[in-house]
Amino acid sequence: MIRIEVSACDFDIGAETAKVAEQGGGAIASFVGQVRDDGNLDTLELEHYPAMTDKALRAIAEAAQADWPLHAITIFHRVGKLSVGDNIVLVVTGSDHREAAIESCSFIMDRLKTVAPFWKKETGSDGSTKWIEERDSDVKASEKWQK
Amino acid sequence: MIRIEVSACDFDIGAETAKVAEQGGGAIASFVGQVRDDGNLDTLELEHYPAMTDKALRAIAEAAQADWPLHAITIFHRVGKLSVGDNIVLVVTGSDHREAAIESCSFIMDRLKTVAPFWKKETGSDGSTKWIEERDSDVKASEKWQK
Amino acid sequence: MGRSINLVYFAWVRERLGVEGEEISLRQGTETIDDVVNMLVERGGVYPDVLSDVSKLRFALDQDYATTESIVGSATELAIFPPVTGG
Amino acid sequence: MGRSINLVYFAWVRERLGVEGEEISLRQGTETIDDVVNMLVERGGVYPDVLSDVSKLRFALDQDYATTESIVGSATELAIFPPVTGG
Repeated sequence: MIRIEVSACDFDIGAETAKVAEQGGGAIASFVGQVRDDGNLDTLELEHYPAMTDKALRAIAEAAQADWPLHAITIFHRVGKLSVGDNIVLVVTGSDHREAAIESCSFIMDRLKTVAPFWKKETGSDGSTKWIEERDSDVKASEKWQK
Repeated sequence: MIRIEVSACDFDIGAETAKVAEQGGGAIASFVGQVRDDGNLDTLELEHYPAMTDKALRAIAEAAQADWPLHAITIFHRVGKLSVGDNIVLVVTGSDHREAAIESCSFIMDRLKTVAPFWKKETGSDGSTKWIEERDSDVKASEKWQK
Repeated sequence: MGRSINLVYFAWVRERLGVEGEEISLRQGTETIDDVVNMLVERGGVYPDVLSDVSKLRFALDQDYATTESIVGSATELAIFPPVTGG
Repeated sequence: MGRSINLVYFAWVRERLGVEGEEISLRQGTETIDDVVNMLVERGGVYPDVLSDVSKLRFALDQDYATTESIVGSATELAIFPPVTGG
């Protein structure tokens, strides 16, 4: 079962984890990404490409499902204006095996960072704005999964 | 911040994740292990060595803290009688970096499986009982972290 | 009959071009994304500034990633945006 | 004055020995965990059955893992149990 959600609203980690657990397996891995305080951040704005986002996230989930024995995958990504400490992204995977759950969760995050059509724009506490740039470490992390 | 809890009571994944997130970082990984239905299981009983358990879990958390830049670690392990679908174990790690959070969560689970003094006894639907045996795959998973 | 395509822009590409998207007629001989980008750059104005360095851009044809050499064919939407930074 | 040590048993070791633990006096010359196990095995009864194959057992001295060659020294608690299966 693949569940993809892109929303301006927050997610409930406990509820999302429970939904994945209901699909069986006994091994549930999750990752939550939040807006990190870099000391000078006021708000973070998440823009996306609505017509493509669901398709891109689903393709990542399907690739994970092809490579690991998973009962369920949830990818929840927020868009719009966020503040320090707000949730941005949640990935939950359920499997019979903890390695499969944890590895696929890591794979999904790495791929999401480099292929899902989201863009972050920071507004600093001084009012200045800046589009976040792609990081080499994210590109490398994503490439390591290529077969 | 290291939080270790061993309890007959259930844990709240959302609440535990939030506590780790409060310590900062923005990257929170978690793993939940539940009682898996093998088609013939009635109850699972978790025995432990109370005088040693906290010490052993704390040592695992401290080893993780030494190897990865972590803001917080929570390890929650249940004991006593459990049924299919019940939570057994929760590990949550918080870091600035998703790799550190996910890898350390995986490390803690692998080490926990082979060094934390817990023992599982299954009671089948026919009333027969059986102590679970150590699995080679768990031993190998734990050994791969040795430097 | 001339072919046309919907262009959609995101992030700083959108901000700097000052539009979210536009429909353009493709001139004869337009085959690749590169050809479309060259058409836009030749318009002058802000286009050369924003689109000349394609190494800083990513493309999607009908919501699938594509490269500058990809054939536009009968695609109806071409998205132009910077490398993604979600997650 | 004779030394003594608290033995604690877990899981099937506890079940098969029929006790959760016991305090025993160590005879002179007892140095390693192996020596303690041998003392217990020599008691007969269920002990040889449960404790003879030390490859199936794990040991902790004062709540730290130890091997059959570990020196008991002034430890006050020796735990004997099967490989752990938590998580």
